[in-house]
Amino acid sequence: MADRDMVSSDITEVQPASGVPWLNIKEVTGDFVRGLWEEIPLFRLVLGTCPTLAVTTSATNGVGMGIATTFVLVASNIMISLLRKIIPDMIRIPAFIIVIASFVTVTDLMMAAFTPELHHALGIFIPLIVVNCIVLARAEAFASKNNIIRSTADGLGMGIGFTIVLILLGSVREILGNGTWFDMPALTGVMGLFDYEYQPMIVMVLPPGAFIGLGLLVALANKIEEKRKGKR
Amino acid sequence: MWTIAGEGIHPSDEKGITSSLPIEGIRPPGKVVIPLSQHIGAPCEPLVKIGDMVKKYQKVGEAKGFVSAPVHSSVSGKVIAIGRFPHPSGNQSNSVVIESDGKDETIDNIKGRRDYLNSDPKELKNIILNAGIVGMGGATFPTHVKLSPPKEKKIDTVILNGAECEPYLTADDRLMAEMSREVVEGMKILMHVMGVREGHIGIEDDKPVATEAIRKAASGTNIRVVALQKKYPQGAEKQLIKSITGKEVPSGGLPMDVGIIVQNVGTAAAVYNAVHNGIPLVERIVTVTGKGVNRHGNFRVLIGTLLEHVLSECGGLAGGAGKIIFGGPMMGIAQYSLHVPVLKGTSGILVIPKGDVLLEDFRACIRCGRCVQACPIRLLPNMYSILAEVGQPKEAEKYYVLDCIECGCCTYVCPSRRPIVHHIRYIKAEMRKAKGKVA
Amino acid sequence: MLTAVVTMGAMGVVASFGLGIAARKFAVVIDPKIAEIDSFLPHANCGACGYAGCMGFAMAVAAGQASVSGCAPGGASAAKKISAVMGVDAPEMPERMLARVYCLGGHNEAVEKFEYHGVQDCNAAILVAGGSKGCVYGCLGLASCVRACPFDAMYMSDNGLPVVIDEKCTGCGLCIPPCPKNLIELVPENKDVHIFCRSLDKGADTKKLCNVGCIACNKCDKVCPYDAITIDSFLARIDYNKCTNCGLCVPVCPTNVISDLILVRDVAYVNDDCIGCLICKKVCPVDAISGELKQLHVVDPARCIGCTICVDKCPPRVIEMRLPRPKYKREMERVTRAVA
Amino acid sequence: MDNVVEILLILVSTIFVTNFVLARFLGICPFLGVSSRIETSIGMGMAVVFVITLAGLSAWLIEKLVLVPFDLIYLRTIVFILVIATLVQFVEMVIKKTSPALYNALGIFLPLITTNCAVLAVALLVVQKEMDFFPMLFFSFGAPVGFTVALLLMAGIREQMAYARIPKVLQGTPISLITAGLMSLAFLGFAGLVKM
Amino acid sequence: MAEQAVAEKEEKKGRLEGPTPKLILTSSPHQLGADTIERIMWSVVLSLLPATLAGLYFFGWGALYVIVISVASTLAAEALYQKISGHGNTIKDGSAAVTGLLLALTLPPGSPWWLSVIGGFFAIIICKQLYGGLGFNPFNPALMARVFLLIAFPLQMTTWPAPRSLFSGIDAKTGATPLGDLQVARLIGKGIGKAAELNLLDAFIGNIGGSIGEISAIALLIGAAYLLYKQYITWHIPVSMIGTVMVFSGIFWVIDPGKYVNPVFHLFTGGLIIGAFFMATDMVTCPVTLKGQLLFGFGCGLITVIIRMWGGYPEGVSFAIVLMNILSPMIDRYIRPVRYGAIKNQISKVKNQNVM
Amino acid sequence: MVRLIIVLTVFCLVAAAALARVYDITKGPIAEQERLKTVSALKAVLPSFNNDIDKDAREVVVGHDKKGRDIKIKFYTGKMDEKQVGAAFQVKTPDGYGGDIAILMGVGPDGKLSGIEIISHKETPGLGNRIQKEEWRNQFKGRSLEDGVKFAVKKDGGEIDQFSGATISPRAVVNAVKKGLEIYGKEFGDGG
Ligand SMILES: Cc1cc2nc3c(=O)[nH]c(=O)nc-3n(C[C@H](O)[C@H](O)[C@H](O)COP(=O)(O)O)c2cc1C
Ligand SMILES: Cc1cc2nc3c(=O)[nH]c(=O)nc-3n(C[C@H](O)[C@H](O)[C@H](O)COP(=O)(O)O)c2cc1C
Ligand SMILES: Cc1cc2nc3c(=O)[nH]c(=O)nc-3n(C[C@H](O)[C@H](O)[C@H](O)COP(=O)(O)O)c2cc1C
Ligand SMILES: Cc1cc2nc3c(=O)[nH]c(=O)nc-3n(C[C@H](O)[C@H](O)[C@H](O)CO)c2cc1C
Ligand code: SF4
Ligand code: SF4
Ligand code: SF4
Ligand code: SF4
Ligand code: FES
Repeated sequence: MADRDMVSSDITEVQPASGVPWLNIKEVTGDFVRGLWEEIPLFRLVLGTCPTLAVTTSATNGVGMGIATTFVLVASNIMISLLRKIIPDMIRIPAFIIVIASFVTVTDLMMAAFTPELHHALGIFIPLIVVNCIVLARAEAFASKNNIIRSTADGLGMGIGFTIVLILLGSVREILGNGTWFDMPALTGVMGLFDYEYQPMIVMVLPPGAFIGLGLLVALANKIEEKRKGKR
Repeated sequence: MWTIAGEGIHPSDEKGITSSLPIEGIRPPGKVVIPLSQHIGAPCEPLVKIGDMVKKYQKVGEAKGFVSAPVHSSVSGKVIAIGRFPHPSGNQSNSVVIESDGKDETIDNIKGRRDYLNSDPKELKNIILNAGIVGMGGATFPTHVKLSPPKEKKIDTVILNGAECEPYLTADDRLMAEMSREVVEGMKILMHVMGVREGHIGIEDDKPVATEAIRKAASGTNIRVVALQKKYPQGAEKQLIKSITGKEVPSGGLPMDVGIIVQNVGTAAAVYNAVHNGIPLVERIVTVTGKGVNRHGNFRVLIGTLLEHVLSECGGLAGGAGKIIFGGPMMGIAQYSLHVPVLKGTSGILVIPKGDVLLEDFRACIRCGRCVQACPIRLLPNMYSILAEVGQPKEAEKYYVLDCIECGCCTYVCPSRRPIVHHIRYIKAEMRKAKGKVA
Repeated sequence: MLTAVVTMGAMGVVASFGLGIAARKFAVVIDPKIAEIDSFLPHANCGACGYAGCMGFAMAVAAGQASVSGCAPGGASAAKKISAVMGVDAPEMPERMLARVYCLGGHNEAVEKFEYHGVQDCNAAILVAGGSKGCVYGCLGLASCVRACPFDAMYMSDNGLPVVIDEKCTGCGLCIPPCPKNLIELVPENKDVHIFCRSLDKGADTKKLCNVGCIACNKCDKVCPYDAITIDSFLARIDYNKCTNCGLCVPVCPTNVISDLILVRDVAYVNDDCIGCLICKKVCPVDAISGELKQLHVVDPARCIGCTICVDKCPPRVIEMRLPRPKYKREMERVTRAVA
Repeated sequence: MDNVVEILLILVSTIFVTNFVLARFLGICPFLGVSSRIETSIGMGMAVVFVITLAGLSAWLIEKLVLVPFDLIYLRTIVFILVIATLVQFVEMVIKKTSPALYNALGIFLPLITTNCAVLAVALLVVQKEMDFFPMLFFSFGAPVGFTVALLLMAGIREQMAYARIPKVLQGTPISLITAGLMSLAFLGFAGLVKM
Repeated sequence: MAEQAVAEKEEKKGRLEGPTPKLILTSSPHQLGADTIERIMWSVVLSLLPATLAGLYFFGWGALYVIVISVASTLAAEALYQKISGHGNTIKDGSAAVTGLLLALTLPPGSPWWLSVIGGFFAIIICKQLYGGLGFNPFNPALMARVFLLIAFPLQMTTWPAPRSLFSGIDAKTGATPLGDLQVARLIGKGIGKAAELNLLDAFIGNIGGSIGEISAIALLIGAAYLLYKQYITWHIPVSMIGTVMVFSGIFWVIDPGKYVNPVFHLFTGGLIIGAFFMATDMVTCPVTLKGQLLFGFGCGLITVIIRMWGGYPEGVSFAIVLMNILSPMIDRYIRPVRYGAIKNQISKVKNQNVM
Repeated sequence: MVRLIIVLTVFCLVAAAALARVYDITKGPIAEQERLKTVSALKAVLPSFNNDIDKDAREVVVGHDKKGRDIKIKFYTGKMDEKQVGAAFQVKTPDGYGGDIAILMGVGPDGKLSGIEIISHKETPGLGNRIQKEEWRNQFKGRSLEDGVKFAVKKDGGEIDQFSGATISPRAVVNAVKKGLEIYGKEFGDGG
């Protein structure tokens, strides 16, 4: 619960708009980079867990979901940043949701039309991007308070950060659970060299593997962060 | 067999060392240190000054307040110091130091009372008060206070506690075996004072001699002797009541809430001595035992005798003293100094040589539940221990930590060697602190 | 297309109507000040302010219930920022306070009266015969205070005494209540001379139990030019309101219990404007100044103890402190360690 | 009788076999966020059951009455999410008016539910799977009950874990995820109980 | 004045001249029981010896190397983790050895070496050490590892070599476990099929297919009797668990013996005995109160029967126990002993006092 | 309040319009994708054909379920130059290890199987899911009901391989396919 309460206040320190030049390269870079480690979704902010766990049975799926989410994030960030002055505060959330849902539907239809395999693999989790907490959280905490360029950078950063984790988790699960990586024989290949048949660990592509895999990845990220902080 | 159901433990009791050794005297000490606080409740006010000459049985400290009991000199001689001296509780306490002149002159006006069963209970209570009698079973609660319950609490039963469930101790056993008449007469006085007809004396079944003696002495009275199953802590007041009457003292309540008063057998004997012979409480029987001391036995020791003296009378320490405990191994208090005096509540002195002291580091609770099953109050000791360890003592109140009687069963059985009782005492101390702050 | 637009339009109307009502009825007005105040706070959630966490404090301040300077860890800078938000004048901040532990009797100095085994916590240890320290007033060394510090500003030295890291201590005072011996106090940070002992035992007793205890010998009391030291119940105490850190009492203490936290003191230097009035020479407690009337006076740096008495007394104010040099060999662990 | 069995099977299936959290990965954020104490979990669970059952029902009705007749199936996502958001607000309003006690118990959880993906998922699933009315109803009820069961069990474990010496880097989310993983491993034992 | 001086001298003597040997002080009690973690754990190892020997007898080398590798890898995992994390050394306490041995006893004989290694590391690292080590793990490590392996490597985990036959001398050919046969029969709609032919004496002695340690009821019961005698386990969990299985399976058997097997079949097959006596009783993961343990056992039994009769897996004991592990904290929270003196009105009074 | 309604409504309207537009654009490709998917599956189980196969499909009621609803099967007929080369249809069996297995099977005019494809299943990865493997499925080519007992898994005395430790899934597939052949025979008579 507390996690959710923090969404609006803790995620980003909001710079007051006044006096800030409209385009400030350093600032924009900062917005972009922030999503890649400092506030990388899933590691720092545990949001959007469901699609992460559900679709990462393979690295490819991870990429697909990541791109779809990034697209929605960037597009809705842009749109909301554009419209932020028009939207009355009271219906802020429903308005955001409509914007987001529209982009999600667009993504959904587009994927069905042009990448049917991926669409099938990701299944119900495409429409569920609407409720992926990251998207709404960025809209609420960032896009509704910042200009288009910064919002774009932020959306892109967060989206890529999200995608990175998806790919990581997808890779771990696919390699261990199936012996392949992006559908190429990875472990099966390596073990094959030693004339040894790799036994895929099927749990890794099942729910338990997802939970445990993500848990260990987050712990690893914490460890790295701890080391990094320690050095400083 | 009368017993507490399910809970409790069976530690190896080592009573054989002293159980057949008759009560002996020891040479009187050259000096006694008489703490003004030997009981639960307010400390006494000294009645003497440095340099005063005092006689045996002379009151040297007057009770102050309702819950309090006077103290008397156990020797005749000169008051050579009044000040803070080490006390077996571990702290320092105001004490009167008397150098014995070796004459043992007693005060003159010793008046016994032969017709006590026809006396006015109020008067008897007064005698008990003035004789400085406190519970000798360990808690040293002033006996006259226990005998004066508020009017709305109707007392219908007196129980004498002869369980002596603590390992090693045999003082009560010997007392009952050798002084059964005093015990039973004391019981009669207590029953008379309280005006009750029902009386029980509970004795653990590992004391056949004592049971027989008491049974004989009590034959023809309406006092029933109850054999209890040997089990620790059979002798704890609440367990005793449950075993004998089947009643449970309500949580947070006192025995009088179920119409019962419990007294130790030694207390009964002391009451008899005070009423019948007019002699105040200045000596008691102490079991000296354990591998760390050369001579074992049950000794009649003057109150105020220093540990040092008792030990030298017992041939000194053997094998390098590790731990010296006042009381039994389960509830007794370890001493750091040989200069602490024997008190009214000191039932035993247990010396454990250095090599036998178990000092293992404790480990995480493995949730084995042994402590839960051993707890005679049916609490959750594991939770106390964990909460103390993680620094949340306040949480323990939800688990009724205040009901714990600190019997030590939980710690005894814990395979992780967790100091559960110590944790509990820490929790209780923190709670007292918090309460103090609020008030 | 048309059906889509119409349907969605209808839904929009219904939804916005519903939400409008809902939003109006249940709008929770959150004071924007709260977030702003909150952003200035250290977020240690230590609770020293008396509120439930930093957010609680921020809300209380915004509601006017708590003082803008109520956050000790935030210190003056937070108070200034908060008062700006609240539109009040920045308050006079009290001096920065630091925790000081009043016992120097560690393993090496103090006698243990028995071997303690059991729960490693001061408040648990004190239940066993009052703790194993021979001196009943001494530190038990089991780190209850250290564990209570939310800022990691304390650690236990190898000698078994808690050490405050001055740089980290925020003066929140949360280490004080856990100490069963009441050994910790908050003291203004600019106070550098302390008598780190709380023993009320008679001098002779103290001496037997601890070789750095105050034995109430009165020497410091006598030497203090500002009358800042009083001795009561066999214990010398410094009145920090009077103490000027002159350090005169430090060397006279036979048990070295008076500690000078200034490791390296400046020495006095009389510059060329000296009028030779002899006053400094007179006031110098260690006779470190020499000079004749109307002649330039000279300070012997080997003797000067850096007490600065002469500086204040010099009528033309020509004495300055400079040329640091190492002093008192008994190094205080605290500073060296704190830097590490 | 058959109907009763079918409904029972739906409940067993949604609660144990295809538990929303542990087997389907829906509602993980609140599962991780609200499971640190049993009391809060109970409140959250009740709120979720209430809202999701209603959401499933409304989605099903809208699908049958509006989207299908007007051939607007592609608007599902946006319509459903709008309905859910409104519904949650509306429910909050009604409860507040009618039962302050219930409001106090559930109030703080309601806003959290809008962005709980389990709600939208139930709405989408009941229409995607073309369920009949009663199966739909019990699916919409069983799914959040499954969520609540997982939440409560997790809360029980986490309350106990609060005293454990968990390595620092694992505290909080990581160990919760691993625990969820082990729970879901155990829940696989129910696999095959109901073949759906 | 002279008196004053004497008084002070006395005081000093009393207060300051401590006894020369420094005494040791602790809080009471000063006497402790003999049982320690080490003693309990190694006793469990000892009590598993008969079952281990039975496994070795019936399966030979195939059992031996699974046991050796399994125990070695749990010990190695424990040592490795503690080396890396730098905390403590608990190899000696025997808990890792118990985990390793129990894991081995629940694996198919002759299963590949890497199965034991993965299982051992999963049990110790993921299920135990990440939670802080002995005492903090919410799930039974050995069983969790078994479940993990079953799901990760179903093929290897369901390949059963036949035991060496005790009386006939001929190698029995069938490689399946009785419960496996039962499930196949059920799935293809043939009632109880071959399972009906199970010779109960064989099952009692251990002459059936199955995991290394689960097959010989008699060997397991000897070990269990020892643990019960030493009071390292209490009867509550085994009795309520086995009782529940017997009662429920009995009810269905009475209703339709053609479709359901008899309770004795359930008793001797599929690791019910090893589960009930050695794994459900793992103190770390079962409730602490006896009442709670009865409930826990009941739950284990019930889930076992449900999974065996209708579930997707042929045997349900492992799952039942780990599922009940999940419920353990809840049981501990809500099932508490009624403390001494908590008379009814008293309880309500006290409850009102500390609202939780 | 009014502004509120207007803004939200306008949002809805715009969103609806935009989505309708996108839908129009993607409608065609999506339908085409669906069709391609079906066709490619059909291609896998039938000999090569060149008719517009999804147009030449017909639905047949082959029975009723417990509740009395019709069970329909859609038969696709493949033709090469107007000459029928086979029919394909989907059968479903509940007897799999993990649940339903859906199989698309192609039957030649001679009543012999031209191929099968597993459309969906819930078998255990690593065990039962090997029914998806092409080598295994290929064993079905050319088989017909006339094969009698040989058309069964080896454990049941037939010729079809099973996998060690997993007989149930292959057996379920075999049985379902046989059932399908029966239905086919009933519907189409001899080569119908
Ligand atoms: C603070 C306090 C008050 C007590 N008040 C009474 C009392 O009023 N009447 C009474 O009969 N006993 C009273 N007792 C004595 C108890 O009943 C009990 O005998 C005593 O605590 C010793 O029991 P124990 O040795 O089992 O701890 C009191 C004890 C304490 C500690
Ligand atoms: C764990 C425990 C064990 C006790 N064992 C005995 C015992 O064996 N004999 C005894 O007389 N009192 C024992 N007591 C003290 C009794 O509870 C009770 O205080 C005493 O019998 C009251 O009598 P008194 O006031 O005359 O001492 C024990 C108390 C506790 C808490
Ligand atoms: C976890 C697990 C998963 C299984 N999955 C399948 C499966 O998907 N398909 C299958 O036919 N058998 C599966 N089985 C095996 C069946 O229980 C049964 O033992 C097997 O089908 C009998 O085959 P056999 O006669 O070749 O031994 C599985 C067993 C287990 C324990
Ligand atoms: C009676 C008893 C049963 C045990 N059962 C198991 C078990 O089933 N699995 C296991 O990993 N450890 C078992 N242990 C060992 C130990 O409790 C286990 O390693 C801890 O769960 C690890 O924290 C058992 C220990 C005892 C005393
Ligand atoms: S010391 Fe307290 S908690 Fe422990 S067994 Fe005795 S009564 Fe129970
Ligand atoms: S006896 Fe010790 S290890 Fe067992 S539950 Fe109690 S505290 Fe924990
Ligand atoms: S040392 Fe004491 S006063 Fe300083 S920060 Fe720590 S707890 Fe606060
Ligand atoms: S709490 Fe007090 S006694 Fe304990 S270490 Fe700190 S200063 Fe010393
Ligand atoms: S609840 Fe599912 S993504 Fe957050």
